[in-house]
Amino acid sequence: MEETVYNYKEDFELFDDDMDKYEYIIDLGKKSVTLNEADKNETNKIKGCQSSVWFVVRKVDDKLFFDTDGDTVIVKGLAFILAQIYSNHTPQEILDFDREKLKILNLDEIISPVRQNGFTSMLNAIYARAKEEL
Amino acid sequence: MEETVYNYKEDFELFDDDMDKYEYIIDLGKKSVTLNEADKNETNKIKGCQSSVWFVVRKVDDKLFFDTDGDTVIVKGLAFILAQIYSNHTPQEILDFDREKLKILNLDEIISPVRQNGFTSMLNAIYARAKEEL
Amino acid sequence: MSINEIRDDFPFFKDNKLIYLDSGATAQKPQVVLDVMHDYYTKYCANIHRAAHGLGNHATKEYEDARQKVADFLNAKKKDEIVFTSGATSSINLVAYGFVKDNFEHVIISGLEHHSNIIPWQITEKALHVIDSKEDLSVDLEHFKSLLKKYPKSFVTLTQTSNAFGITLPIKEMTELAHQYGCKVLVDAAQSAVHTKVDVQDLDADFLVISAHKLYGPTGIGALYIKKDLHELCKAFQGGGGAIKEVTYKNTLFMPIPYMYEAGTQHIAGAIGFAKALEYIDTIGFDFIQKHEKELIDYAYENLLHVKDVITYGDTLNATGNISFNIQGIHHQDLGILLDKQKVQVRVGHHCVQPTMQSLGVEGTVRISFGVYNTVKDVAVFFAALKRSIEMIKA
Amino acid sequence: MSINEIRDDFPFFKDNKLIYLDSGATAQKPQVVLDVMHDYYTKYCANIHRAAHGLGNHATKEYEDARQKVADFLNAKKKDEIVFTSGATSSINLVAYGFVKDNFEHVIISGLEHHSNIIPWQITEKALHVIDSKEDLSVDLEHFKSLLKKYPKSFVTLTQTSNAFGITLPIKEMTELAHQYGCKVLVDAAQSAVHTKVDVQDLDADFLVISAHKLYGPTGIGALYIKKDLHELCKAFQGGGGAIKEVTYKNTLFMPIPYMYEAGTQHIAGAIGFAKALEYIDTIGFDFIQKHEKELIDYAYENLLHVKDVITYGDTLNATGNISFNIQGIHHQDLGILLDKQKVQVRVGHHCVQPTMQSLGVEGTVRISFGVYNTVKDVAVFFAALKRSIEMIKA
Ligand SMILES: Cc1ncc(COP(=O)(O)O)c(C=O)c1O
Ligand SMILES: Cc1ncc(COP(=O)(O)O)c(C=O)c1O
Repeated sequence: MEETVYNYKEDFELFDDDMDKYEYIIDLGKKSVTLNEADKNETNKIKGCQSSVWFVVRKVDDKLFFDTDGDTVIVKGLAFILAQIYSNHTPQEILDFDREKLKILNLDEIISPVRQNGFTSMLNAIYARAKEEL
Repeated sequence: MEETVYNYKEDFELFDDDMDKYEYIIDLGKKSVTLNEADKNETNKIKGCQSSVWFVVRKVDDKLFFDTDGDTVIVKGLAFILAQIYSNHTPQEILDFDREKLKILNLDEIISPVRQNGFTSMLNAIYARAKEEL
Repeated sequence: MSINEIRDDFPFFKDNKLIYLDSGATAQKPQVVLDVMHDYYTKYCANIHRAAHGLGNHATKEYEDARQKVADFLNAKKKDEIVFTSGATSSINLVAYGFVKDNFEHVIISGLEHHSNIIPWQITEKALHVIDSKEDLSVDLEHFKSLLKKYPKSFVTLTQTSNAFGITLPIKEMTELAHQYGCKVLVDAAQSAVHTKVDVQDLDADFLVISAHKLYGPTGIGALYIKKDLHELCKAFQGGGGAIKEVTYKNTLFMPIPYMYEAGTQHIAGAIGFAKALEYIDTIGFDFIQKHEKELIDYAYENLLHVKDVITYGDTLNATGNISFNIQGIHHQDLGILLDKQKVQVRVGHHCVQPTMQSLGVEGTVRISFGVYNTVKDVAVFFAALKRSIEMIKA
Repeated sequence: MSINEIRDDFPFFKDNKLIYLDSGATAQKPQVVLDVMHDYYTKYCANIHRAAHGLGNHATKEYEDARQKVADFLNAKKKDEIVFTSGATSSINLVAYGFVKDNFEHVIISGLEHHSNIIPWQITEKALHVIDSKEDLSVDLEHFKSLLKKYPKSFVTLTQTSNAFGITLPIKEMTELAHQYGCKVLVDAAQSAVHTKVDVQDLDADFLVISAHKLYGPTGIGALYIKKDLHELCKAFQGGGGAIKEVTYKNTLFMPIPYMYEAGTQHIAGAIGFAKALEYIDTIGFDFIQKHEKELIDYAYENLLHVKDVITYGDTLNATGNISFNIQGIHHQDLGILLDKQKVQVRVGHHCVQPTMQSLGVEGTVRISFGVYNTVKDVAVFFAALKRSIEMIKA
């Protein structure tokens, strides 16, 4: 997971202009899978976000995979980044990974933090699901 | 009435120090008659003062005379001044006297004006009684 | 007077390079407002009404003069028709608890009300009746009449200008109608009073609410106008110091309105700043304000027409103070984020009118709202940034 | 740290030559408090919580940090136990309407309560039970116990320090007793929090209220602590924007506390200034404050003993923050006026505790109250002025 984080960090560092970073995230948002309507249900919805975001978890062998979708393309891009970081790992690996390590990406500043921090909600959801699947 | 006002104005002007003026008013308060308890009733009490003040009206021939009393000696002194100004006049004379003419004495600044202006209440009472007695 | 001169009155615009198009949420404050509050805090800071000392009298005088200023601004007959509150929301809640709760069963509102003019009626358990809006979001006056017929002697409460769509209701006409049916009327002028002259006598409002912070004034203070005739029918709401004539453990004798409704230490600095803000508006004058803001709206409207896939709501050309829109296929939150990154501050979301959004079938909109300090250039920068945002998302 | 250094922090003392002995009514404000409010108004003025733009986030962060600061100051476990209100009075009213109204029939208070802790219980029509005071004005704990026995599971609400007589109640002990009888306890720390460390966990208070303006902070803002366990039992009070998850015309889903109780635009500048005032107190520290204020009280007490015909109330020597007295045969209002003329600002009157005054058989008193900026010299000047006043009246 740490490697993926560092890869994103390198990607982000290429951008002189903040707007280019957003272009990149929007791009990721568009490229990422779109869930079918049935999966966009209350169970998969992340609570505490301003717009709607869904995380679907698949388990293949021992490993978890996250498919994400969202109403807004920027949040969707952000969700995609998280999915990339955390997918293809066992629940235990996920739980062992210190979320503080994400700080270097400053992802929480992408979607402006309002009262309920959408970014934290997504992260919480990932760790919660990993725990369930232990 | 105007003459009495001017006499007081002259008296006040003798004082260099504000405190001397208060000494004078306190003196008047002490010198002024003290009403008997029976007269200190709700009818004679002035509404809208922070402390208790009473005005008793006597009619002698055509003229009104005001006897005053109060809980606090400064207000009592102030009431006494008003009584001196307005006593010994017919109701019509009182009603004809423009209360604006008192302004030169700055009496309303003696007792600090709080929400309900005690000084105005006393004046209102005088004019109201004069009207009744017409 | 030029807009540049006006902008110079606002320190906010000296310190940063942001394009501020969110005055509908809260307006920036001119230096004079900050100065009078500073004066209170540094020169004659004291509690009011209760003190017998010079400082306290000075503060009391300024506070009561502020009340007079609000009365004059709204053309109230008497200053004791003005109660200071902590804002429009608390003004409406005061009316709900102090007047409507025990006197009415039915409350009639428009379809454009802010949450602050919906939830208090739910909390006090009134039957809520919503006037239909027409296609263009204007009120359906025929439906209003039918509600009045069905529920005469009810409480009618209406926003003068919609904070989300800039639509202005024909308040005077509606108040007259409501009175014909024995209703009492509250006017929510939180959004309108900064854009148009609000005259409580002309509107014949029974209650009217405003917030200082939307009127170039400080936070934490607002006012409630209560028509004198109704004072007798109003009951105590919050209890505390300063609001009373006499207290025993058995019983409390309240002061008359406004004091009955001003329990506890008031926002003295706020009242003083509020009055100064209203004076500031007076010196500019509504003629100037309306002419200038109309120019901004016209310019924005014209530009908006040329934005591809734009969706507007209601009669945008005649909007007061704010314009709301969406872009087909783009989430308003995405636009909000990208505009922010380009240093343009607008508001996106439901603007506290969720029921209206529901009836339009949307979750929210992008809203730009104006203060007198905004320039045509602000609007131009906004549209350039909007264009770039749309391109980024649609690319 | 010297008092002169502290005085220099307060612009009020630069601008005038008054002796201010009325901090119990409202305290003066240090420059740092005014500065942070000025910063908000000029650098990042925006509405909070609802905005998706940078300004709004900045304001929201400062506002929520202020909440954290209040929580730390009171040693609350969590910041969401702190609700911002417009002052101690509105905090108490909030508890009356949002918690006590539907859950209790009986309310027990001390004999020293401020009107703000009496009238809300009358308005919400609770049966009021008053704990006897002893000769020295301390609470009669035996009588308290008998009331608890008679009315278990009632609501107990107590001032920590009497604003009129400086008497401090054994809150911790009383709270423990009350809890044994299944009661919930509100502590009115409006007067105490500026003089002593208030720790909600140590006191085990269920609710606790404070006002910023008595804590060297701005007007129009206060806080209410609500113990987390009780959040579920609290009902919505005032409704409006910002307090909700979802609104339909049928129904409203509220946010959790504190947001449920912060409807409408909040006093953002006030919250920020409030937090700074608490920080200011922290930098001075309660050790220093208590030592210094004890010195003032001791000195005042000593002087008072030598005033002819003086009448004091309760244990003046151990008073907290304020001392009340009368002079036999002289009306307190006369003293207030004459002291004012000598540029000494004290408070005379009933101090919003009329029922207590009634039980003492007086109409009011002269009260001197202290802030950390007061000096022994202030007290000396006061006594000189008092002496002159008495002489003038008795002459
Ligand atoms: C003990 C006590 N409780 C409550 C209050 C009310 O505080 P506020 O006026 O700030 O609402 C005061 C202030 O006078 C007080 O001293
Ligand atoms: C139309 C309208 N009503 C009421 C309010 C509530 O005002 P405040 O938040 O100042 O209480 C607002 C502010 O958003 C508004 O725009």
